[in-house]
Amino acid sequence: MGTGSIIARDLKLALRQRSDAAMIVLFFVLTAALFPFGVGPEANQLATIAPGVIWVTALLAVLLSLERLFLADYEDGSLELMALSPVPLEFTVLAKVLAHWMTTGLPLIAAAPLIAILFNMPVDALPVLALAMLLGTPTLSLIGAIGAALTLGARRGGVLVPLLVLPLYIPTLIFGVSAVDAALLGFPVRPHLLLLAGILLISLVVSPLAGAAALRQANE
Amino acid sequence: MGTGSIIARDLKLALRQRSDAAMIVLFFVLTAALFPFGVGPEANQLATIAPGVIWVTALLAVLLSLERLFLADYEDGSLELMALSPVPLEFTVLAKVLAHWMTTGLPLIAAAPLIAILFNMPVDALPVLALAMLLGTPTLSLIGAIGAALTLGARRGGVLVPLLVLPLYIPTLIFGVSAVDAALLGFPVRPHLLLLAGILLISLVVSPLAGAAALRQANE
Amino acid sequence: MPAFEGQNLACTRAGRRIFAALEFTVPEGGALILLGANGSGKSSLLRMLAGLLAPAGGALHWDGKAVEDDPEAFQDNICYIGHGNAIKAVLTVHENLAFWSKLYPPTASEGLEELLDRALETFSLTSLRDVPGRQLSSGQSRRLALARLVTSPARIWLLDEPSVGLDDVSLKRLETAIAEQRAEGGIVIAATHTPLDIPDAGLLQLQNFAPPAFDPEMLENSW
Amino acid sequence: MPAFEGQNLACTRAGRRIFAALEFTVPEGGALILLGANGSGKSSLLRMLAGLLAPAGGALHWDGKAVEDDPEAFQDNICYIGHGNAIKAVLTVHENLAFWSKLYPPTASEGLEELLDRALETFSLTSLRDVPGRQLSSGQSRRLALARLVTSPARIWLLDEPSVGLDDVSLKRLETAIAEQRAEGGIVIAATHTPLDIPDAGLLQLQNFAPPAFDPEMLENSW
Amino acid sequence: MDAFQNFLEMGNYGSYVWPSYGLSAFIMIWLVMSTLRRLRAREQELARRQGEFPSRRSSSPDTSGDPASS
Amino acid sequence: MILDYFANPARFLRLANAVLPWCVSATVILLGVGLYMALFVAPADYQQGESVRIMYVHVPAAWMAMFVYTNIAIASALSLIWRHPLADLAASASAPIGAAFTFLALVTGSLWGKPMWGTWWVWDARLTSVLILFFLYLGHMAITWAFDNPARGAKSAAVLALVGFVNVPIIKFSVDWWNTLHQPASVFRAGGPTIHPDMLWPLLIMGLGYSLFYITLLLLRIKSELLGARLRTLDSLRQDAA
Ligand code: HEM
Ligand SMILES: Nc1ncnc2c1ncn2[C@@H]1O[C@H](COP(=O)(O)OP(=O)(O)OP(=O)(O)O)[C@@H](O)[C@H]1O
Ligand SMILES: Nc1ncnc2c1ncn2[C@@H]1O[C@H](COP(=O)(O)OP(=O)(O)OP(=O)(O)O)[C@@H](O)[C@H]1O
Ligand SMILES: [Mg+2]
Ligand SMILES: [Mg+2]
Repeated sequence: MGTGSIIARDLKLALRQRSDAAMIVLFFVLTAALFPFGVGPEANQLATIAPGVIWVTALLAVLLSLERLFLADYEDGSLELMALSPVPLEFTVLAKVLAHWMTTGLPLIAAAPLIAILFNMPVDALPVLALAMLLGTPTLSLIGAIGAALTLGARRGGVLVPLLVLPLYIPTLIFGVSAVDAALLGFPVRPHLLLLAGILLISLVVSPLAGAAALRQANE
Repeated sequence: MGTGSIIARDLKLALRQRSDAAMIVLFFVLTAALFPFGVGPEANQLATIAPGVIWVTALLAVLLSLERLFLADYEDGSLELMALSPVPLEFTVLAKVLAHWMTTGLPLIAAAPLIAILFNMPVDALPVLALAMLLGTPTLSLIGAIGAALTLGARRGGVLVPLLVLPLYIPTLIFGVSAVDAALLGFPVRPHLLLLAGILLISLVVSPLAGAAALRQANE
Repeated sequence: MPAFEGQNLACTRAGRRIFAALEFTVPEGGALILLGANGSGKSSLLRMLAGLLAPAGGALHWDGKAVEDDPEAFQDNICYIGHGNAIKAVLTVHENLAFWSKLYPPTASEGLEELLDRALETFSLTSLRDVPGRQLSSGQSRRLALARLVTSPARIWLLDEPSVGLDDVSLKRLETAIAEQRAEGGIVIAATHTPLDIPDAGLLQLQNFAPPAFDPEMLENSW
Repeated sequence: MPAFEGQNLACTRAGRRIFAALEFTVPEGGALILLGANGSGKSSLLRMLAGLLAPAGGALHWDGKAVEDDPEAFQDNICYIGHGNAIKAVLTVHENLAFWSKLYPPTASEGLEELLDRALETFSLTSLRDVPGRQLSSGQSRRLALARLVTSPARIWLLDEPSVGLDDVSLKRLETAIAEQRAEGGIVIAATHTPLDIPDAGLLQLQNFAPPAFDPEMLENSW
Repeated sequence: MDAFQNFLEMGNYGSYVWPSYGLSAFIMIWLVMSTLRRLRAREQELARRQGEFPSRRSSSPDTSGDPASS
Repeated sequence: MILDYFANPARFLRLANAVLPWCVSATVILLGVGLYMALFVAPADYQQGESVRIMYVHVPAAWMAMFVYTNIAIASALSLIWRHPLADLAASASAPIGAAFTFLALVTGSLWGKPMWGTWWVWDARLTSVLILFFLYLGHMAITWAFDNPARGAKSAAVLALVGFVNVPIIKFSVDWWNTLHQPASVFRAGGPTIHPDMLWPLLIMGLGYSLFYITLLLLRIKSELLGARLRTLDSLRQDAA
């Protein structure tokens, strides 16, 4: 019940404050619409960069919102109360990540096909894109949560934190993009998706543990 | 003296919290580095999309950092005191924008040639790229400040900023890219750079006025 | 000659009327204490006096001149201490204070550094001079915010619950600072829930100015 | 039988020793008031008791058992009200309170909704039920934080300057709530600078436990 | 009949012309309808809550001064 | 000062109620006549054939997109300078109408572009700047309703509207300043219209009809907002009573 109510609260907060899903989609479309200005409007070229654009934008949306994942709770004293509550802090982290993913990851996945079509991506690659994002975006939220938690307490950590966290994103991005590329070129996509799933499983274990430890430090 | 001390303080704050600035640059490099995966590593294709990728990612990186521009000062009461101080609020906005640019725009300009080389961009285009960014990134900070100020205290601040700011970024993006493209193709770059300078001048006037008006609203 | 007065002031927040027909006068060297239950509008009134919140009606006068004629000139006379302490976690005590006193240039009868030292001394912060803001206890933070009073050249002090979190010694020092300010002809307006020893201060009960229950014109005049 | 005690507690923050050799005992139904100048370590002690801050030395006992043996079980007995009010600006008063009482499941002798209503009523927040957090005045926010006390099943209350910003009526209500908690055998430990009417409360002067000026072993023992 | 057919075909541009007109009509009508719906709803709610406040008319002297009116 | 005349909303409401019937009938007549002329009277173009009939819905919508935004900007300036609530209401009531017209200009333009240019969309200056205009409208609407205090939302939106106004001249002159696929102005241009009168008249009548449609809708929406304000007052009174 406790974990559930954290998810419920964070969803409510997200809906009230951050964005309706519609807003995220709007943001996604707006950002993606920038690329034709930059890269030039030729259809072929747009199609080739589409997987990259979609993944970069997803990463951006996650980063943009993760920063405040714990910060507000930290500053107003909520985090202390969560640490003291009977719900284990690991579950709290998981709950907050889940709520975060439902308000950013899910809308991103829903909007991705739209962008893909705007960028002239072949329709047969869309299922793979969606599947890859379904496996990849939770990882982004999970890993990001560690970074967000570390930045709260890490006065000493300083520059180290992003240095540690951002490289952890790279595998997800690489396999996410290459899964879609494989689909576009007709190569097998299974290995890429399996790797994405593997990364997800690992972060599902590591992130709550590391995140909770970092939060305990921050509460000092 | 007052304006100078705002700049000095914001720079000092940024230096003490180096991780933020580092995060921005890392984000810039990382997302740009991602495109070879998306587009495939053929040198020619990379070179053609390089200006676009650099500009779009720079723009997104600035966007990423905007949220913090006034928020902390708003929440801890500093903004009220700045509004009440003898330093006109317009100057305060300019000072904070300048500090923001020095901690995001400048590092981005410094990092851009690196990415350009990664993307096989011919070396002769680098000065134009740097010059275009020198003229363009301050505009990004200036326009972004308006958005950041307008959304203080809004029910859904986070996603409002991109919605308000991205449309206004598009001209800078277009001319920034076309300047570099012109340099690559051997066309004259002056007109593009002049346009960038023109936009900069306009925003140099508009942004402090609009930003100050928005901040006064926020303080009520 | 009355120095600072408000006439027929009204306040509306998020569409709710907070107070109306509020009047006050503070003479030179005078003090006014704002009293009233939570939510009666003390902080709102102070923000209005500082010029942060536009009045829904009424007018302010300073030295006989309407404030709205030149709000910026008026604001030079003001030092406002709100609920927020405006302390940056990564700057030291000294850096925090120095920043604000550079932004509100003091009348330079003494050098800036001496002034800062005197301000820190006044609220016994000297030993914390190089401690970063994030390591301050709640009362220490409040004292740092109050130290701005000493560096400010303003003639009107607007204090929102200044004594929150202060220990007895610091409270005494605050009261002394207020007395000195008044002795020099300054004006002090403070909201408080706990006793604050300000001799001959006027009392303003915010609850006396609760808006009238219903006025038929209100509905017609709502935009 | 003494219910909650601390032995030889020591506290270090950012390398500075705050207090040492601190001892206290609070029996069932007892109360302890923490006194001391700003920075003497009242908040630090409370955070230590809550388990947020690891003691630099000493031990805590609850019901005769050492707390560190099972810190998580001990934390179920605690309701901590710190300086922060933990109020979300976009949630209404009711939603804010409901969230916390779901996270700290109350002993369900009455339904959750009734409990929430009673808690809001206790601190006269009923009329503010649907007001979003950002519209609360400072005292109203504090009252909302205190309302958690009513919904919590905890037996030990740790209150850090609970009366900050409260008007007289609310202060009375807080004192009543404390008295009721103690009548049911609960324990209340509160830090305060202003008078708080808690009959027969023990007093703990933090300044009495300032660490010794210099201890030759300190240098040798510093890691 | 043929003329009508021709008209609909719009010289083979029918599939572009008619959606343009159709969408324009749809959006403009939708704007009007939603505006009117909101207006009606508010008028009704105001009327419904008439009793919540003393209406000016009932307290004005010309009606209250006339004993015959009640 | 025209705004002083509207010292209270009641006077505005009286005026609006008096004007509205005239506006409605004028709108209906003009749009009816315009539609008839556009579909039956106006000739087909010798190059574009019958597809030119899209012009009679596309061009007025595009004009309105810019016209409404200009109105919002003027109202915003008035609101920031004289702080009259009516200006705020005019701006916030206009924004959704303008957004709808912009959307129509974009979609009908695309529908025209497919047969004429062979593509639904090109990233040229005219089209892009209209798209930006659409996003500006969305931003305006979003920020208007993003605050507890309606006045705060209105003022913030006013700042945004003034900043975004630079886009309007860009839309208007983009065809002259840059090489675009889109054709340059042929009606509102220095030196008078170059378009054939048989096409000009239906276009002008449709344009006038769209304008009156906007005015009618604007009056209705302001009226509706005023009633909304009364309801909010009632709500706050109810809260006071509690
Ligand atoms: C999405 C695509 C389009 C957009 C956003 C767009 C936008 C606009 C705008 C803003 C105007 C008003 C210009 C002014 O008053 O100066 C306009 C006028 C006009 N447009 Fe388009 N347009 C689009 C596509 C097209 C296409 C495909 C055609 C025809 C091939 C077209 C033909 C015209 C004509 C003839 C005018 C009237 C110009 C004049 O007489 O002043 N447009 N359009
Ligand atoms: N987060 C922190 N990191 C390092 N040192 C801290 C931190 N918070 C407080 N201190 C220091 O620890 C000491 C005790 O602080 P504490 O907050 O416990 O004092 P307090 O008795 O609650 O004072 P007050 O009456 O002002 O609330 C102070 O000297 C303070 O500077
Ligand atoms: N930002 C805000 N937006 C809307 N309403 C507000 C805002 N801040 C306060 N209010 C409301 O205005 C009223 C007056 O608030 P104010 O903060 O002035 O009270 P106060 O007298 O200072 O109370 P306290 O003693 O609790 O500090 C309260 O009812 C409060 O709910
Ligand atoms: Mg207050
Ligand atoms: Mg304390």
